[in-house]
Amino acid sequence: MLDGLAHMLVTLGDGGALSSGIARAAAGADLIKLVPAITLGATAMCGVFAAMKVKSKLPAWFSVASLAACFGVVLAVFLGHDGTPRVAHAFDWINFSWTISENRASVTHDLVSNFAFYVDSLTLLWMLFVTGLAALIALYASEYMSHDVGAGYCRFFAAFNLFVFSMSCLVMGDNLLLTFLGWEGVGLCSYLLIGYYYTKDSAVAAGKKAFIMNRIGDLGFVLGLMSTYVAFGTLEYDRLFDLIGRGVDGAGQPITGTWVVQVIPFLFAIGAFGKSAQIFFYVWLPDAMEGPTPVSALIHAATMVTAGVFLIARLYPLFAADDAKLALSFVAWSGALTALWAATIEMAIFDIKRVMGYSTISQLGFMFAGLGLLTPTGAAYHTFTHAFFKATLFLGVGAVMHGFGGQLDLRRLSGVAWMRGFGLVGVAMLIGSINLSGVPGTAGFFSKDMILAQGFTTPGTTIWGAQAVGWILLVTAGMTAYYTFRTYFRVYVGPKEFTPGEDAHAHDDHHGHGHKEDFDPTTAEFDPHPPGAPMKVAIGLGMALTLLAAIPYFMGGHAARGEHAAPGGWVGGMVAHSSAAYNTPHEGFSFLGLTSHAAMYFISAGVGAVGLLIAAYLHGPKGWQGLWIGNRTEAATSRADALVPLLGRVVTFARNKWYVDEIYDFLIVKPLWVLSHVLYFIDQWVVDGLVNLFGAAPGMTGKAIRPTQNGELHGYAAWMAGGLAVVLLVVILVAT
Amino acid sequence: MLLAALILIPLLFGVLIAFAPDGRARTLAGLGTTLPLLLGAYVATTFDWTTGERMQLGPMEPAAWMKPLGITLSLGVDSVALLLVLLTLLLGPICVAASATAITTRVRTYYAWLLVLQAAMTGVFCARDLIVFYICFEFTLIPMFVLISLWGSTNRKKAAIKFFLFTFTGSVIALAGLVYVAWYATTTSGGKFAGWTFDIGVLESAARTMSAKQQAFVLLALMAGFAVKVPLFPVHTWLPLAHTEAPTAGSVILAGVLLKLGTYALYRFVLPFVPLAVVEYAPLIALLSIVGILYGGLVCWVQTDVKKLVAYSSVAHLGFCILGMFALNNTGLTGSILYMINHGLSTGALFLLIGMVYERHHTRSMKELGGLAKRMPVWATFMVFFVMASVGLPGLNGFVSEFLCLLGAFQASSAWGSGVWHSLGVQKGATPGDLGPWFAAVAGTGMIVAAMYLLIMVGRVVWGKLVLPHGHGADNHGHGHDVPAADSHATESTGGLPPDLTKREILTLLPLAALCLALGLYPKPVLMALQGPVSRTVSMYDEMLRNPRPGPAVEKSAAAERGAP
Amino acid sequence: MSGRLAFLYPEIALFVATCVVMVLGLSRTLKARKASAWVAGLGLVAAGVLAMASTPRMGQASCPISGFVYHDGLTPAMGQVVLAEMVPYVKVMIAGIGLLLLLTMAGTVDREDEARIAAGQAVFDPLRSNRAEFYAFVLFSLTGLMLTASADDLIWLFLALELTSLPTYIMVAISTARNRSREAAVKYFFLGALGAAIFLYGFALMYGGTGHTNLNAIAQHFREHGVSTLSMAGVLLAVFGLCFKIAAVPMHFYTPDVYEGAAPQVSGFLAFVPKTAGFVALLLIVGAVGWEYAGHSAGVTSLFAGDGMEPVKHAAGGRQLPELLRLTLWVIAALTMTVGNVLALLQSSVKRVLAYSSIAHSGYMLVGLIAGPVGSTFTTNGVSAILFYLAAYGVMNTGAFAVLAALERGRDAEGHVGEAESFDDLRGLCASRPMLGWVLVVCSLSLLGLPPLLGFFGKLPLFSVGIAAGEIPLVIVLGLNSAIAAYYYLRLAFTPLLDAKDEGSAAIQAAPFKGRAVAAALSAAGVLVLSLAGGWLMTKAAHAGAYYPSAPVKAESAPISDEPAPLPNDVHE
Amino acid sequence: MIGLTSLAQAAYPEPMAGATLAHYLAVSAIMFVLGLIGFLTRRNLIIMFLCTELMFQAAGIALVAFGRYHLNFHGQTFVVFILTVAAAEAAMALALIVLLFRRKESLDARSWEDLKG
Repeated sequence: MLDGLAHMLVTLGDGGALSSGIARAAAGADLIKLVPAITLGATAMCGVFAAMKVKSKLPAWFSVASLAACFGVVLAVFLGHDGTPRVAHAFDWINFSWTISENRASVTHDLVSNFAFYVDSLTLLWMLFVTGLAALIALYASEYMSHDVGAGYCRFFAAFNLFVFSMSCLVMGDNLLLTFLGWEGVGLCSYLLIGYYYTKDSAVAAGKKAFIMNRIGDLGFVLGLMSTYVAFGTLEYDRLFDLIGRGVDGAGQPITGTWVVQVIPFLFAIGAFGKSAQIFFYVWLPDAMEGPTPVSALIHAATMVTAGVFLIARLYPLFAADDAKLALSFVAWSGALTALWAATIEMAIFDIKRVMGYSTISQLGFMFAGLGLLTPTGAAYHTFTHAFFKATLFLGVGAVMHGFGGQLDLRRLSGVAWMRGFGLVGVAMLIGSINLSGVPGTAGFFSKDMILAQGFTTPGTTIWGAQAVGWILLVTAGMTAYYTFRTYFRVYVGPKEFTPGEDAHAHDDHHGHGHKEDFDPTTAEFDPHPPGAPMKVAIGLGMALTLLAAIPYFMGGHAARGEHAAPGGWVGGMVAHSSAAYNTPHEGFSFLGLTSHAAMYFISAGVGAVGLLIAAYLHGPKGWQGLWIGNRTEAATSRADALVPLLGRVVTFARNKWYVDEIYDFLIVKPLWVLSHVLYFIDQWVVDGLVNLFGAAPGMTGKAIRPTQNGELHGYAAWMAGGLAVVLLVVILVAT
Repeated sequence: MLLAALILIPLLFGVLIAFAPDGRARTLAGLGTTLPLLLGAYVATTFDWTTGERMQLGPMEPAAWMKPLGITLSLGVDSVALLLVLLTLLLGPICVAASATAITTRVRTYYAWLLVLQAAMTGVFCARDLIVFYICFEFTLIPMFVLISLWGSTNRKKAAIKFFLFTFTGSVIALAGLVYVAWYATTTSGGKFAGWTFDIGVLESAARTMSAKQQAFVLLALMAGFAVKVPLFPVHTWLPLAHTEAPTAGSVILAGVLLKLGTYALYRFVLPFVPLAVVEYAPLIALLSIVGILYGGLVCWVQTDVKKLVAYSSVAHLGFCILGMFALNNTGLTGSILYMINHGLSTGALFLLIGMVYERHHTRSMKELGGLAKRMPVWATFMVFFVMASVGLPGLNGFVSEFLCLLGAFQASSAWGSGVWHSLGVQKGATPGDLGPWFAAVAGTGMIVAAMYLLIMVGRVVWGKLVLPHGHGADNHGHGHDVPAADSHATESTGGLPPDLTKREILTLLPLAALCLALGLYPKPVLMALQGPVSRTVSMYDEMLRNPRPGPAVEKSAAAERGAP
Repeated sequence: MSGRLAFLYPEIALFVATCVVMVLGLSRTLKARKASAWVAGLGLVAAGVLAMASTPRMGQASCPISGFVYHDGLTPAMGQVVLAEMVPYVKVMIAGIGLLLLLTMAGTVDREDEARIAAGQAVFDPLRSNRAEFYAFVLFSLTGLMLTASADDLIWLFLALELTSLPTYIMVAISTARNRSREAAVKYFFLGALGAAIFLYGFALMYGGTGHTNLNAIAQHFREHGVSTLSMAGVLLAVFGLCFKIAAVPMHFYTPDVYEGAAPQVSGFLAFVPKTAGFVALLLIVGAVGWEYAGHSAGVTSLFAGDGMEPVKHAAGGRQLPELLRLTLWVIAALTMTVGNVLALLQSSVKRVLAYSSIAHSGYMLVGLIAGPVGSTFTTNGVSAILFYLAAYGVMNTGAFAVLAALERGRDAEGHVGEAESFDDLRGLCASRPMLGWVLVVCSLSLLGLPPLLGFFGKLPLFSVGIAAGEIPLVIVLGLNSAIAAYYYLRLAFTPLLDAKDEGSAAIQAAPFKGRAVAAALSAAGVLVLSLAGGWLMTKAAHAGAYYPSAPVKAESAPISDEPAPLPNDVHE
Repeated sequence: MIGLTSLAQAAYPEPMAGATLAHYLAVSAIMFVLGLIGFLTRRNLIIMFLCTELMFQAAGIALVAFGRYHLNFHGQTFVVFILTVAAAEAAMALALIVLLFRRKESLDARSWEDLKG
């Protein structure tokens, strides 16, 4: 255990030197311990930089280098990985055992959860895109956050690195408790990073809201974790999967049909929904857009929110062990409903960053639906592709926001792609949009299609109402296409027009000069500030990766090693060798002689195209940029405005996010607030009152007795005689 | 004899300070607390942690102090007591350092009483004799009374008297219970123990033979005394008052150690002495602690005074500790003892931080303070760190103990397949007991409530726009004016201290932060050390919980008139 | 005959000292007059030594001082045997604490005269000088107290009690020149006389019921014939009368006014001497009745069992007092504790607080009386618990009163010397007079019963004896009362320590008499020493509490028979 | 010549025959109660003191009666001592009353009531 610790300390300092080691033959799973070590080291270094009040961009470069090193390590381990899960032990954490003598035999019970890392292909799949994207976004953030270099800068990158550390613990944890450490760690980092602009009350409130909503989800996770311990006697994945594989619990009783397989998956599902902002827990994600865009890009689009998907994928054997698959049906349905729900909201709101937020929720809905419909491969692949294109979209939006002084309202921006320096952003946004809306040929198309097709192939008997889920997803796919291109046509193409955002000059009140009142946005002398080189590089890379993400679909996984090519290509292969492996049902309905998957290619493409055309018609600018059917001439208005009176109240409802926040506030927050006031009143007057009453009782009896002490000799004698009389009376009573 | 030295050194220095000139008081106090800390470290090395349950380091043949009363001056520690002693010794120098600038009037009396308090607390944990324990337990009241009533803030007199009377009444009733046990032990055992004895080991084995009804009465008496000290739900109202009125160091010691006297006394006296009654009333006490968790949490939410908020949070946190303890299984008990240590570290640090702000701005009301991160970044970092520790963020110490307590309560239930115990392979994770998943689930919501009120406090005080109280020294009155961002460098009068933390203040916080992280990331040595004493207690309970209660017909009613064993 | 006299050597020594003191008091030279105090002290020391050396003991015991081994044990003819061991312990205690009290008495009455004589304005007039008389009163009262301890006969007991209290009436009357002590004396004397009449009538009925006045004979009679209703009435009346002495509830009314009226040193004297006399007398009478009756566990019905006149019989293995006596004492004890503590909360005058606290402490000691000697060890013997508590209370209380005596304010309107009256006078005492301040803190915390100090070790045996006797509710009342007491003792202890001196009030100076401060210091030292090394005193108390219920009434050669000595010319028909 | 003891046993001459122990006790009890009531009702200090003396004598009568009943002299020895003590008290009482009278020019007990509370 000590050597593990020493090993981690050795690697702390030389993040850079390691890259030379990649070429070395993969050193097996132990290498993976470097990732948490490097990220923790980077966090510490950023702390040191903050203490030394470093004023340069050093923390940024240091973070980018260390994250790149991590990506390198993960790559090295991946290359050397032969598919069998292995455990790399760092040091013991909560690990103690005790013996209890049960009728003459002494049984040793233990609670073992160490800092150890469970490396299987699912982990590597996740770590690849987590560390990859983290390095990319760190590069982007180095410039994006450049205007508050100094304490804020170090604090940002410290939290950034801590986030990657927690994410790595979450993904690579070898036991549920370490996963939970990562779970709450990412919650903390999202709290710190959302609340980065801590002088803005809305940011602080958003951070608090995120942490508390996550904590509610975490309660589900903890209860699930504890039930697993009670049922299986262990928290470690390998012992857990071995027991589930044999279909028995800790004490050897069969678990099929018992509460073990019915209740525990539900609890974990609730935990997953809390973290991945699903049906009831999503209200914190839109507010999380208060944080700086790199944060939204990394945490609230690509990595943290996928933690829920990862958890269910990791514990898939447990979910699948239940014959009636109740939990999976629940997951499927909640995913679908969330997707639909978020999609409806996105169509109405104007803030392009929040649109991206809701679209993340919607795409996560797809992924959960995929898991629910027994295609972990589809879900994993969609997570993989979604991470890239959503990150690219966010980076693009970030560049726009950065350039136009925080302006995010799509009614005030138009033709951004044609402005000087924003060309790359325009192209990136186009590629991101076609991926998001599932235009055929793009990675997004293939991954979404796997899930949609599965909706129609998984028999309704195993997953309750699989077809209905499929239809809901199909409709949502259409709406996704519409809202994606609604923003694209309104903002990036069309006549060049812009009005800078309100914090145009102040950028941030760190500079402490220039009150907001004396700047009026209408003065035209403001010129948009195009993204600098690091942002351009990051966006370019993101764009490239999005395009490349389609290739793994065709790579055929580990066919090279002789297994039959699992469906879903490379990702399928990865999933097949991990705990999330599941033989997804293949034969579905056949449509016009094509298998369900092939048929779905055409159907989803069609739906996507319809959505695109409607968006073009309603929001597209005049001429070729609006595919010749749009007629928008200026940023503020478009044909869609004409639809508003037709739909009437629905639009206002959607625009206000169906008042879900207000409902929560009214149903939960207000009553709790009143209850605590009542409790405080009770505490002060009733509980404390009683105590003071007991305290005052002697005083009161004293005041009652005091008059007997009035100083008169005869009074005293009377009392004495009275006492005497009582005694004599009693004696006489006894005598007769 | 090492333990006796640990107690006597602070006492001697305390007396020395009382006569030393004012100027040297602080240095002597520093010496008087760091010396025992070093000695404590040495004691920790010589202590044999593997057999933690055996009483060690006491004098070989305990000297009879008052033979006719049967009081022997026997000291001894098992690993539980030693850990708590180390916590006390650690907080000693920190408090002395923390009150360097805070205390300016009657400095000598302050440090003298502080050291006497230190000695008394160490005495409590080292005592192996009932009366020596009781003497030290009571003697902690006087110094605390003096600290609160002399250096408190507004209505300190009332708070001090309420603190003293509340605890004193409780402990007198507890004394009656303890003497009853001593009487029962000597008279009913046919004088097996040569006349009266108050030795804990002897009484422990004798007390168990009491009938269920006797044990119920003794439990009631002991709970009356010790539940007041731990603030268990209905008898907690003295804590917020005492905390808001106590000086910083007083609050740190009050939260850090004095509350642990109650929980330690529960562990040392209630669990071993009256097992039948504990088994019978464990669900009730667990219920009280859960009410404490939620009630304390929600009440924290509406507080405007930061110190009162943290005080109520201590009520909530120690609810977890008691829940874990009365789960009567190994995880729960280990978690609850670890909780005592962790709570001492994290809440003690929180009070230090609040004290530092109070020294600078002389206000504790959240209306008048805000956005301090801008002026005090170092302070803000520490604040967020310790808030996260007390919220129970994994990776920090709070989580380890909170999780173990919850898990202990969760698994301690016969609901996990009743009747499954008899087969050899008992459900791996479950243990017999009367709590269960619902207890843990409701207590779990306490984790959410904890996150809520602590983050709201941090949100107002640390983050947000900079708000400072109006004039300097005006105690929590009126509103704080919103310091325009421009003049944040204005030399606001901060009680002669630099806006952010001085080196001394950082030095007081660093050891606590380091310990929080270390215990969070690597609690294994402490956990293994606790296994000795914990499994000794738990094996007794496990034996009792495991055999089916007489009267199989109705489980609960049978428990009511459980016959004498 | 020499056997009986052995009991009286201490009293004789004290009496001789008293006479010498009175004679010295009349001498013209100041030095001789001053010497009277020293002679009084010497007398007390001699009495103490003699008590320890010469008092006959039940078993073979060697005198701790001379190592002289006593001849064969005590016989009923020589003295009371029920609680024989108590006698030497009580006398030594009286001598010890009497010395402390004597120290505080310096300059109580003759301050103005001596001042005027010293200033030459007046010539010494033997008729008017009362310094020696005051000491004489003190010594007479202490002699009476010692006589009460060695009483073995109702008559002896009555005389001793009267001898103890009569001088105290006078001491109260002349203690200060102000009207208040006159008023105190009125109340004390008249109510005292009423109390005396009551317990005398009780003695009469006891004699009526048993036919004997000798305590051993009465005990023997009760053992053989049980306690008839008449004797029970007598015992109850006696107990009621003695309640006046120990200031128990129905008879406590005089205490606050008398303690406030009299000078602090005299109040200190009143707080110890009559209380000890009362408790010793109670022990003797209740000891005669014995603790071997059917336990109250037999339910209250035994209270009204039988056809009234049928005497309450001893029960084999019984451990309680007769039910009626136990209940009366129970009610008195509970009421005394509660009333004492509850009224003390409201007082603003320090002396009245200490008065009520002395009432409360009597209540605590009554718990020991009710429980009685359940076992033989210190922790299970009520009698030894009382004896130890008396010693502890004596030391603590004398300390507190000595501090008050050592302080005084400037001369008030009529030129009389003002005393330290209210709590405001005590503010900041630890700062102005550190020694006196700390003595008050130590003594009041000890009176409170805070653990490390002596008071706690006094209360602990009361707790254990109460529990051993099964009086759990009474022990709970005892516990709650010591918690209520905590409030005013805290005020008493921490006003001098914590509160700052407010400039408004008149300056408090130390009284010119060094003896009072010495007494305060000695008692504080006593409290600290006893709380650290009280073990030996506890062992002594344990022995002193030895209870010999069925001591064999040996048929002695010259029995004090109960029929009259034959008259010389008695002719039997 | 009738021996003293025979007086104790033999029947009294006719007029005294009816007086048994109960009668004497009744007289003594009545005197005791009278003294008590007198003490409570009368305001004059001297009268109050006389009432206590009355109660002392009541005890004396009871003692003598019991002595006669138990045929031993303890009762009477007790009475002798009671008388001496009563005398001592009387002397002291009068001295005290003189002292009080000189202060307050009145013998009314109600004039001494300023110590209270």
